[in-house]
Amino acid sequence: MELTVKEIIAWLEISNTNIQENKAYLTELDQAIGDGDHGINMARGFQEVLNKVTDQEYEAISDVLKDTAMTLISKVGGASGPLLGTAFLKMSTAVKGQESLDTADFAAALNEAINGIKQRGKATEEEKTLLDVWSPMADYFSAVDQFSAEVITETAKDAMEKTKDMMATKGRAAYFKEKSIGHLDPGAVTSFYIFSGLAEAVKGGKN
Amino acid sequence: MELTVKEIIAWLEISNTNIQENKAYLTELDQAIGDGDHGINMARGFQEVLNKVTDQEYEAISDVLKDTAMTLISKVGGASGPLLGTAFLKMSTAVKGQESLDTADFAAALNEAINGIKQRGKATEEEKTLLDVWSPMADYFSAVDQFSAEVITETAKDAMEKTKDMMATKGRAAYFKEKSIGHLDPGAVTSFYIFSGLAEAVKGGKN
Amino acid sequence: MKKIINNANEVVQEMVEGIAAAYPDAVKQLPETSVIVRNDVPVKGKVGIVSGGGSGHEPAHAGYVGKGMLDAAVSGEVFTSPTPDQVLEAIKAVDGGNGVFLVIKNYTGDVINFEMAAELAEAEGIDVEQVVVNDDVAVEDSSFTTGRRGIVGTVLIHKIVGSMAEKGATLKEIKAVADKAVANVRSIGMALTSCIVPEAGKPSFELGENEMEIGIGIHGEPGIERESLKSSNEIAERLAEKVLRDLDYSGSEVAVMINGLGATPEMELFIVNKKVQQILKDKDIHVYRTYIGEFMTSLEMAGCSVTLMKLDDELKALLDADTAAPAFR
Amino acid sequence: MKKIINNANEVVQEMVEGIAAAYPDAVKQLPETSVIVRNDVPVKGKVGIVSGGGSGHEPAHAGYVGKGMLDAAVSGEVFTSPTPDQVLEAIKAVDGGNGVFLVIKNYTGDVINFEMAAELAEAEGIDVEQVVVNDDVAVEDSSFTTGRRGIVGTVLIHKIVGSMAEKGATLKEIKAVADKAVANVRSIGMALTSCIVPEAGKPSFELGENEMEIGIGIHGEPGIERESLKSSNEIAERLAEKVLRDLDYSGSEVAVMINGLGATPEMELFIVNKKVQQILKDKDIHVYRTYIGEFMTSLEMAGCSVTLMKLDDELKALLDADTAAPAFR
Ligand SMILES: Nc1ncnc2c1ncn2[C@@H]1O[C@H](COP(=O)(O)OP(=O)(O)O)[C@@H](O)[C@H]1O
Ligand SMILES: Nc1ncnc2c1ncn2[C@@H]1O[C@H](COP(=O)(O)OP(=O)(O)O)[C@@H](O)[C@H]1O
Ligand SMILES: [Mg+2]
Ligand SMILES: [Mg+2]
Ligand SMILES: [Mg+2]
Ligand SMILES: [Mg+2]
Repeated sequence: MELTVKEIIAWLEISNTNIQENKAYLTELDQAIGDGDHGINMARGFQEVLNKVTDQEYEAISDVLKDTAMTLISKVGGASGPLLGTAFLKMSTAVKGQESLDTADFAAALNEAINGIKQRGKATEEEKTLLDVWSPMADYFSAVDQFSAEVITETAKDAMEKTKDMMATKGRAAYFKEKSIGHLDPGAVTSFYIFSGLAEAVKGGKN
Repeated sequence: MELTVKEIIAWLEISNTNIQENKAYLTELDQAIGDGDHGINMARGFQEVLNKVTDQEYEAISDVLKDTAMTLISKVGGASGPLLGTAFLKMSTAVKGQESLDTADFAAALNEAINGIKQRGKATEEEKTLLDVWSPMADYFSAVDQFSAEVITETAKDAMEKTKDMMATKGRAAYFKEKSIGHLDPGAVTSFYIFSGLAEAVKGGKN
Repeated sequence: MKKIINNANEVVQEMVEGIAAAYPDAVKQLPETSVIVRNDVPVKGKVGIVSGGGSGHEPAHAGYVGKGMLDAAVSGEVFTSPTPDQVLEAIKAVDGGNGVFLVIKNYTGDVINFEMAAELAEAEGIDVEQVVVNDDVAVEDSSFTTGRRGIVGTVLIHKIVGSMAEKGATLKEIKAVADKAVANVRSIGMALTSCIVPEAGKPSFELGENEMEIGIGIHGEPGIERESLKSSNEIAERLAEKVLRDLDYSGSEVAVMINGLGATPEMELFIVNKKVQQILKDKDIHVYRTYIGEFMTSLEMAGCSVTLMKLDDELKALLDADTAAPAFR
Repeated sequence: MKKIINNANEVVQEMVEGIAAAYPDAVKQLPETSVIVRNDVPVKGKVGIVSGGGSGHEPAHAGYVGKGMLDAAVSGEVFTSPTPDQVLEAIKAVDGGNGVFLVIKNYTGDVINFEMAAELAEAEGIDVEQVVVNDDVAVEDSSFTTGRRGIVGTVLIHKIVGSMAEKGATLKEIKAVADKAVANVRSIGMALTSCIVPEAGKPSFELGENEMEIGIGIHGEPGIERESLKSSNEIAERLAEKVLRDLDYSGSEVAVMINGLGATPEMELFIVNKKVQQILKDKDIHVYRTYIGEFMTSLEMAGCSVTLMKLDDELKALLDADTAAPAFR
């Protein structure tokens, strides 16, 4: 299969559901090594994304991704809003003109997203941020030629869990220094919900 | 017996001991129907009185009472400081030139004290204030011709306890209106410690 | 009790020294007293303005010492009126030959101690006049009671009499404008939590996790009703209603003050303000000026108060006049 | 959670409306935004000054909007940087033709969102310059980390760049003075209790009844050490020492700011001040001016911070210049 507008919209819907369901959990994670607003931020942002993308018909994947990006950028704030927004914006540009995406297309888009995140956030891998989920996911999609729901979820989960043992050096968690070790990165957990949302969408879990 | 400088000083000493020992209790009483500073105020004031009157030799009762008054007026503040200070000041004036006091002399002095309190505080009896101990004590000393430690204590205690059922209409407790009923008046309790201190002094409890 | 203090029984003395150390160009401490005065007192020819009361209400009163406001503030122990000798020192220090005006909050202790000081000052040949502020509508006013309490509205009185004195008004003129201002100001407060008197070491009263108290005093004296916590809009309505019921403000211009009692974030004061302004608008009461912040606190109590003062042209001009008092804004 | 609010997720919007309603003669809200601007923006020819950040730090930042200080303040959600489109609206509203200067606190989110806004503004032909304030010495500064946080020292930067802009300085001149001021300001905070983000509904962290934390951030980010509660003098020493160790203040003139984080009574700030002034005196550091009060809070957190800024004649004059900003005193 390839990802079409339908799967992309389902992806966003399921991601939103995941995030709403885990809003309090995400906030708790951010209370431990941040300022306790991540769940609130993400729930607000993805709800707005959902309102936006389910409000109209889309022809192009790139348009869905662009609306997602602009909504995240203009409704969230904090570090995560503009960073995830930038990720979706870069993906939107990368897939311009494409009607469907295979794993290679998707990997290419993710790589653009990652570059965007790095440029904006001046972080790199292993700094205990959402990058530590996005980066392994890009690698994974580059290496496969099938969208496999189970492996996607597993890969994202592995990546998310690895953030637990990292020491944060970027973002608010960096102020916790050594004490950040032993806690999951909130943005990485959100990113896991996003990619496990993709896995569900690939299975046709929604629609 | 009659009260001489020796008994008056013992009176102040024992009153101070009583008040220091019950500082927290007096503050609690004032937390219930006031602003929670009465024990602190009285402990500060009587400690200063003690420092003052044990620091020197006195010839005249009136001088001891005057120093007590001036110390209470200048070290306490609040409502109780100037009112008790005024009481001692009026007593000082009333006993000027006297080397010893019998019950009638003491009653006369107390009556002056009460007038002073009433004038300053614009309160009268039955308004749930320290007056409701001072007034019955004046009546009592007018009616007897002996200083009897037990009856003094008993009379003061009775008077103090009667304030429990009164409704406050003056002082900070007045803001509690009906809710002030059922609580002892802090200033009345302090006054009880003062008169029970007198009883001890009469017994020769100190010195 | 969690407080940033050294000794519970030295907080006032240390605070007064800390105030003097903060604003050496504007104020000074009278040696061996708890009195903060303007650096340039006595100001020759100007009526001196003295206020004060128990501590724990900062920035009241010492924060309002400065050109255009108070000449002296006398700090008593926490929640305890200052003693007459301290007030007398303040009066003597600020008398520039034309007398001294006292602004007193209506509490038995404050009234007694200030009046004793006034008598002593008069005995020394200083003319003294006074006003007793009683803006708290939570308390019934009757001749059998001690009457309404003086709370945060007092700060507006400080401003008004301070401006008036700065303009060179006489004691009598100041007394007249003070009486008018006091007659036109009403306040009411509410609390979410108690405060802790440092020396007492524990909360003055208890409020349940879902309770609030309307009409609370600034020393933790009780309010009118203890009830379940309401929304900001409902609280604003309740407070405004009590104030508006006590004095006829219809058609008039007012100053509004939304005061934080200590621990309440300013954010919440602005949310209360939003509703209060709406209520006044609906009632055709024109807001001339709004003051928001902590003006008269009750240590770390969470809660707020709402004050309205009816204004005429004279009062407006006096409120607007410049002042150098560090805490007035 | 006890708060005087209506809906936890509408606090910022209601607060912004409440601010606009409080000071209609001085500021206004840009319609459909969380931006508070001076009433008279854009001021032709003057560089516009924009700051902002997450809400919950009131009176920062909207309280500093006024002649001589900020032209606009952008309020994000509680503790959440505002979005680029809101910042862009602010920039566009205040540009008087000579460009706009941004004062940003050093947090990833603030920097990213303000920079995105700056790019968008530049794309629309508006010159934008910025300074990133990083005064918090609790955080180590290294090229591998996000660097020191920006906290209450930011308010002094607002004052300085605001005065500079009011005098008619160019964007480049403002940038130069801002860089100098930021290089000369250091702060550190400490907390006794946590704050509660309204939407989270529970304390951001827990501190034991006998614990305090030195070096805490204004969003409850952790400090350097969590330890048993010390006396005010010891706390003042610790805070002053950390600041003094980070920059050589010896022989220089400084501005001192003792800032309350929300719930701490002003009384305690003055007690801290007493000791801080003594320490500076002992080290021959001359205090030019002292600011005491709540300048940048963390909702209802109990605690305080100490800030020192080294001054030269230019900075002194800029700090002293008049401002109409309602919260600066
Ligand atoms: N420089 C950065 N690069 C990439 N991701 C970052 C960076 N800084 C923070 N993040 C991510 O943002 C998350 C926090 O988001 P959020 O709590 O919404 O914003 P804020 O930190 O501003 O409160 C972190 O868990 C981390 O994954
Ligand atoms: N008008 C008054 N006349 C007589 N006694 C009064 C009056 N007002 C208050 N008191 C007494 O003062 C006591 C309170 O004293 P205290 O707590 O030290 O002062 P404050 O009320 O100023 O805090 C009351 O319990 C009462 O006995
Ligand atoms: Mg966060
Ligand atoms: Mg009391
Ligand atoms: Mg008292
Ligand atoms: Mg945040």
